[in-house]
Amino acid sequence: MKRFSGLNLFAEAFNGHKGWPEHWPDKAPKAAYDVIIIGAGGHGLGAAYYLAAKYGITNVCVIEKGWLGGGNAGRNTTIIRSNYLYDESAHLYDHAVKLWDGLSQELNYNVMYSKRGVLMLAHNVHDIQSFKRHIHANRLNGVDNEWLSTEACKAYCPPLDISPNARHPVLGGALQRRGGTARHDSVAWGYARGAVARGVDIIQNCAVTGIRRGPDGAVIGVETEKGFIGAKKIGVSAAGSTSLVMRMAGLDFPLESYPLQALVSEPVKPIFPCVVMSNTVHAYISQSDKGELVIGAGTDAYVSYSQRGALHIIEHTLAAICEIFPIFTRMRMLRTWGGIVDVTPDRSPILAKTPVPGLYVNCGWGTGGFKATPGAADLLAHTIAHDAPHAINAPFNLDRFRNGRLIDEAAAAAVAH
Amino acid sequence: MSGYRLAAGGRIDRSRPLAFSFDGQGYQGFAGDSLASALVASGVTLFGRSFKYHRPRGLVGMGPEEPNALVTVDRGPARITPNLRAPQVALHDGLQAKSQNRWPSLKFDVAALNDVFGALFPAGFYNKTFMWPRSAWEKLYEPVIRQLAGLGDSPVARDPDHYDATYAHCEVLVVGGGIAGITATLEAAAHGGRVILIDEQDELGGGALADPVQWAALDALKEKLAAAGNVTVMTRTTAFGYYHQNFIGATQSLTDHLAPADASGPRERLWRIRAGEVVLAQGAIERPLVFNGNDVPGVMLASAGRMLALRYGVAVGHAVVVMAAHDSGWRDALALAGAGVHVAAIIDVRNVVGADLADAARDAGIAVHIGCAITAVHGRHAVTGVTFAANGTGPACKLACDAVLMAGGWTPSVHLWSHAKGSLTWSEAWGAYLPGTPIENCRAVGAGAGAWDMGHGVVTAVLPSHIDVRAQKAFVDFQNDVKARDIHLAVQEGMRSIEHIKRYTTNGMATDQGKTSNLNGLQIASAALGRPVEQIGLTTFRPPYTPQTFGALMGHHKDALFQPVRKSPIDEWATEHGAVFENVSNWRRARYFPRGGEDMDAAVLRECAAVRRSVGIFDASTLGKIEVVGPDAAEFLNRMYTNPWKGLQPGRCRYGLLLREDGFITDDGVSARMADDRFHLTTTTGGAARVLGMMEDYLQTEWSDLDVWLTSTTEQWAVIALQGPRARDVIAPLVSGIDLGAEAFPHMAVREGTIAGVPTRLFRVSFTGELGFEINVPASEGRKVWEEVWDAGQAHGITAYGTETMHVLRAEKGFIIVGQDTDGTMTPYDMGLDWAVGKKKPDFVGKRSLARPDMGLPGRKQFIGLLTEDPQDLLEEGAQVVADPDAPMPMPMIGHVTSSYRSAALGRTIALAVIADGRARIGQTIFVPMPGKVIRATVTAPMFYDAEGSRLNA
Amino acid sequence: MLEIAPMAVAGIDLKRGSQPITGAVYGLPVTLAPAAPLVRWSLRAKDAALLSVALGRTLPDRVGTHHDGIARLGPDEWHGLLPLGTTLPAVSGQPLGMVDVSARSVGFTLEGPGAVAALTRGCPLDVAKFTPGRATRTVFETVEIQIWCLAPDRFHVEVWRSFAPWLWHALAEAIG
Amino acid sequence: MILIHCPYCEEDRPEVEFTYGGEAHIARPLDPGALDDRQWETYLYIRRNPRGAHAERWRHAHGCARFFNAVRDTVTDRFEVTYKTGEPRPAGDTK
Repeated sequence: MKRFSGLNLFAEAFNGHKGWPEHWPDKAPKAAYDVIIIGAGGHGLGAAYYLAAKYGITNVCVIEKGWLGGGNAGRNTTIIRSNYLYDESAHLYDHAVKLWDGLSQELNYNVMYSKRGVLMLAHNVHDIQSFKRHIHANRLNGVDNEWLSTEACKAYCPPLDISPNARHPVLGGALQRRGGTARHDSVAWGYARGAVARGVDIIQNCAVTGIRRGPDGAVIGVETEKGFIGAKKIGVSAAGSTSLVMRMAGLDFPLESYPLQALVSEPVKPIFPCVVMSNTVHAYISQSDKGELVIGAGTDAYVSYSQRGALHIIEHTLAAICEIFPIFTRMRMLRTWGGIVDVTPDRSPILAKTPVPGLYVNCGWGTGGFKATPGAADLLAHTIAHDAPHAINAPFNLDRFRNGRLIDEAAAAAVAH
Repeated sequence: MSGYRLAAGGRIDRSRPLAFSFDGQGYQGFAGDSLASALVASGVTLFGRSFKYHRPRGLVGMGPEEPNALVTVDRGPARITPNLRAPQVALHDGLQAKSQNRWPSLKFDVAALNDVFGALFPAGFYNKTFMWPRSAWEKLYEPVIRQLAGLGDSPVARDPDHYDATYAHCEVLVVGGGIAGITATLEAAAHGGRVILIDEQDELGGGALADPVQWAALDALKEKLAAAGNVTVMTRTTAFGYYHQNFIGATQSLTDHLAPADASGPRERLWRIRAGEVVLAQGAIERPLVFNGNDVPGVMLASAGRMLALRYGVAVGHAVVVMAAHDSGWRDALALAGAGVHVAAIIDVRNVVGADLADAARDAGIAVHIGCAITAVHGRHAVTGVTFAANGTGPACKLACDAVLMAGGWTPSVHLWSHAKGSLTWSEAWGAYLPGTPIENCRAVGAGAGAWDMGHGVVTAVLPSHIDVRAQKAFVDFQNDVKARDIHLAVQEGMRSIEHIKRYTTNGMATDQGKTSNLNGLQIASAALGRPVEQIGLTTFRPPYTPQTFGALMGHHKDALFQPVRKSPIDEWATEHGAVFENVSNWRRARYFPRGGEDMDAAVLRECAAVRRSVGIFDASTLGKIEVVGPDAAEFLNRMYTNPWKGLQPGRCRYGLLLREDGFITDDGVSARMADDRFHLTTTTGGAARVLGMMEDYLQTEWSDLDVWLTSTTEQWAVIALQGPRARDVIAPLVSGIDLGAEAFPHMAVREGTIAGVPTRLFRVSFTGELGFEINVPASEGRKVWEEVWDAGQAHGITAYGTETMHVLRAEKGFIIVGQDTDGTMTPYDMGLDWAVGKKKPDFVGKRSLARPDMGLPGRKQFIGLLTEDPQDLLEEGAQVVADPDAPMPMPMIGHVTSSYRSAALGRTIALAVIADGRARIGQTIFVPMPGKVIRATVTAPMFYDAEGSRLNA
Repeated sequence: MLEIAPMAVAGIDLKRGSQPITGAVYGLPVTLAPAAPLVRWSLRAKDAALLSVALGRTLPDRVGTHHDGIARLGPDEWHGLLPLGTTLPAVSGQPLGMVDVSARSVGFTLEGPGAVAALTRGCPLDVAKFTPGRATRTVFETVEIQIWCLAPDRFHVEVWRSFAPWLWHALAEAIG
Repeated sequence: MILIHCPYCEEDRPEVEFTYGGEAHIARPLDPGALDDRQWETYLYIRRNPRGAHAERWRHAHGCARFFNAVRDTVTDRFEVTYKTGEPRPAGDTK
């Protein structure tokens, strides 16, 4: 792996940049691997990277039905935060945030993690009660999250409209300063390059068609478009397609896949310094380094794999954005796109062993998977390497849907009374 | 005016000169000009700076494909719009435009240093550097990169314009008003039914507008359109997205083409069109050629040169060179010559060109160089000449010129076709993808379908040259500064999917979304990978076709119309009496009624004391209400709620608790049995719609055998809560037909009669712990009855109170508020509501889930009361409770404060909380760690006032 | 107990209009006016005949139509819009659901050549095909409404009381 | 905005009049108390979530207010058929 640095960039400039090697050479799959990861998104590639870099398992293959980083890894709005309510969630997401710090240096690939702060707006008394509960719980968990007054919100995000006569007046907000954004493609590419450099094979454009199990029920490999590939262990990190992959192993899952749309505006000079989210008005927005306003929409109402969304969802999203940021009505929408998000009954992920020996799963991240990328990847790798979950992801098991010990962040936000 | 305006010709109105300015300098154009044509006519070649290298750039195209000539138009305060494409900005008198992405000026841009050191910034450079020192990315590199990036400036003030939206329905929708589109429209119109024709330009005609030969025919077609009674024609309207089942989104520009003084009404209108059939006649966009120096201002598409000359009467130069790989370039050259533009030469990369074209060119006095390619373009802010050579590698010839026209062939516009998931097929002849098989009821016609005679051509990834492609400044994506060599680098670095190449180089990701760059990028990648184009794939086309204004998509939903504010029949009375409001779900409710400068604490303490002392009046109208009617009404409620309902006698009320099927509390409310087959249910304010939907779900899909029906009566009834020891005295003189005596009308009973002459369902219920009534009257009579009760109450010192006082009073009694004291993870047992669960009932919604293994384990949070050791310490709602405040971080938390108030009745603060094994901790001390201090509190039962309930039974 | 910045008024203070407004959509004139007070019934039954007998009225049988002041909104649901003073017969013990909801909604009328275009601003139905005798529940943007076509170019619009100010202003903007 | 054919109104109506009701044909057990925890988990949470034909529930909430069932292709979002509550799922679409 040729090292990335300003110096090498300078040197290559005089060499027509002829010296840069392939990030991930095309490989033909070997007959068998110690571990196969299904799904070359940020989570799957990261898991392969940590297996090799941290847990000493290098005979690893990542299989992807399309092109790497082409799923939700390349379709999200790149928001990073960890100010979740329940201890389990806070620890899970904060594990990720700690890894985000320094990820560029670890991977020798600039993922452009930018701690510009994530501000969540409170619009009614119920929001305030809920945010304060988060803030106090976060404080005792060592997770930064602070309350801002209405005026402080305006100072932190000048485009914000704080008129008291707004339909949903801003009554304050919860700010996590360590929250922010990163460059989504770079995360997937950085992990891929790092994994390959440590001996991992990445097989793109190769759909998994089956999971083969031995007489004892344990996995022995996967059927693919390029033939059978043996594996001692299989990690599934297939986001919206997880239900389909798990069914290959005879498992029915508590998942549903919904379309999620996002959009960007034309690029403009810096105007929006942070990330702002409003659950009450249903909007979240940031500005990319390129200058585009990056805006997340809501999920469409129905299960779908079409990666298409409806126009009325975009209408509602932009109405919400313009309600909170009236200066943006003359801005123009440049591009919309859709992703497929896999949602669990309690809106918390599943990161666990499965009833099938040798089969591990990482799914159910819903709309929040990007922020967890390094953490989920590391914990999936740990769970595979040790055939046991790490203490952090132990609560995110499958049993909770049977015994009732749910981790219901959405319910904790509750409903206005 | 400089000499670029031709003496005659074009569709402009030379009798109507228009003054306008660009970067502060005044110019003049004519009615019918676009900003681009007027500037070219004035001799302007430099329009903007590129995104990355800040290279000087000029006009490339005359339509939506324009990547370079992006300007900011200033229509006065708060009406600033960035990133508009100059060729699509209609000229009006007084138009003020300025260039973008340059400092201090367009001609001298400091950031052009990026270009000098361009070799340092190849595709993906940012992944490779800016990593040390760690903190420098945010503090140093990123701010600089952000400042250099972006194009125009965002507006910074609230937009005074408003926007409109509408639906529309038609049997046939035709997108594109060129000859093909108009013809298709007339065909469709002949079959009857509603036909809509939309076109993005300010007049119909499309490509024919640059072909005077067709104008007569065009006018004839327009007359036929006007004559057809069933055709709606909309110009300045862009179909931007093609959604499921022939649902098309389009925006119509209504005022931007007018001088601000003449503009009135909405700025833009969103059209949401449902069509039986869609005909796409979007035409084709010409492709640039990729060669060294192809971005020098003055190098543009041949079609643009033709459009300027023949539609706008403007010469792109005094000596024009055409660089062609396609016959259409020759035709354009001949058309220009015919219009009086001096075409110095046609250089064609092909070795064979139709004799007819060659002869015609020579006859027109145009030098012809077959089998040659331009290898360099001279000039920085404007073209001064070109160097070309046979096959790009022969002896170099220099040629002086001030404009270069590129004819690289044509790319049919299949954007909308692809939005609708229609298949695409590769055409060697066009060197482009053409519409294949549609999924929707849709067809493509004209150039957009590849069904148009554009002549012949060859596809050349990069013009042949003796210069190594790495050393060439041969641009593919002009705006994003993607060079041919960047695509080679991407491939070299292992990017093999076109999606990777696109994302790595940002080719096709600029504001033109690749209209001129996608196909060239594909060709270059194909050559670099040594694989045919079809195997490289094509990046997905996504809405919108061109950038669309947020405001247009927002439509009606601005300011007052963003979302309805639901108000009760008493709302105006509350406003008149100085209420402070809060939003509760989509309602607004009076929170408290301050008197003479009171803050909320003072007002609420006063309101609480008044209710306990005499009587208070409260607007409970927003509570959800459902009328449950039918022989099986009791059976249905028995299955839905945790409580038993069959034994409830008519005229009596019961507190009902509703779980989700997962066993967690979702709603509650007091409900009354009005008759054997009729119940009056109440729900929480926020829960009304959810509860009705949930009940309908079970009723319709699980228990459809039951004869019972649900009707929302939330808005039928105004609800006036009258609470306090004097409540009975206040209404006694107003009520008739009801015996108000304590025995005749006990707590948790309901009666029907009249109050103030209005029929009422009078509930004797209490959410305060006091003697109380909830007066239900038809909403239309709500304010009248409220005022009569208010007047009758004056003698008793009646006090109006709001939601905050209601919260305090119920907290003193330990009554829960679902959504505040519960959070969707609490069971009836957690909340100490065992008494509300029918033990003998075999089933109710959620019962089975309560039996899941972990639902009964120790350690679950339980609802309790808290009294701080310092009676004046007010706990913060949401504050976390711990057993050991000295434990290291992360500190184990056992629960949190759900409600916390100053109690007038107790003269101290009280709080409610849910904490692990709370009931077993009653009497114990717990701790609430706050920043800077730890508050000690004692766990109590959640009941602070009149535990025996003597007051509410009074 | 949380002290928050007092909201003088949460949301901009729309009021339902009481006087007719005449305007035009695409040049087609249309008048928006409050409807006269009416009696409103929510009527439910699996057996239409039983309901018809109980009411002593004939009911429209096609879903989406109205007749003699009663619309069939669904297979087991009818909605009455009747003159003030009409009284709901007291019936009990039968498999019927009858509820007086006179105060729940208010009515507007849209009349004139521009009425269809005005409704189409926010109603996604093909209102032009909505001929006299048709009636249905639907939406105007995000707000649930009922539209009854009473005559060519004449519509009665029902909306729940608390949404009426928003709808009034949305329609007024459409025809303004 | 998709068009949905309401089997009760017997016409195509716009998506915004409807609410989605999740996977269809998951009948609530007549005697939940008789189910073991795994069976109850399956009823509550396990879903097919198929890529292709999906039998699902919709409610014409802002129309006739009735729940009904539909088979829709989750890849194209196209409805293959809609049918009344209580009617069996049309055969030949279980991918």
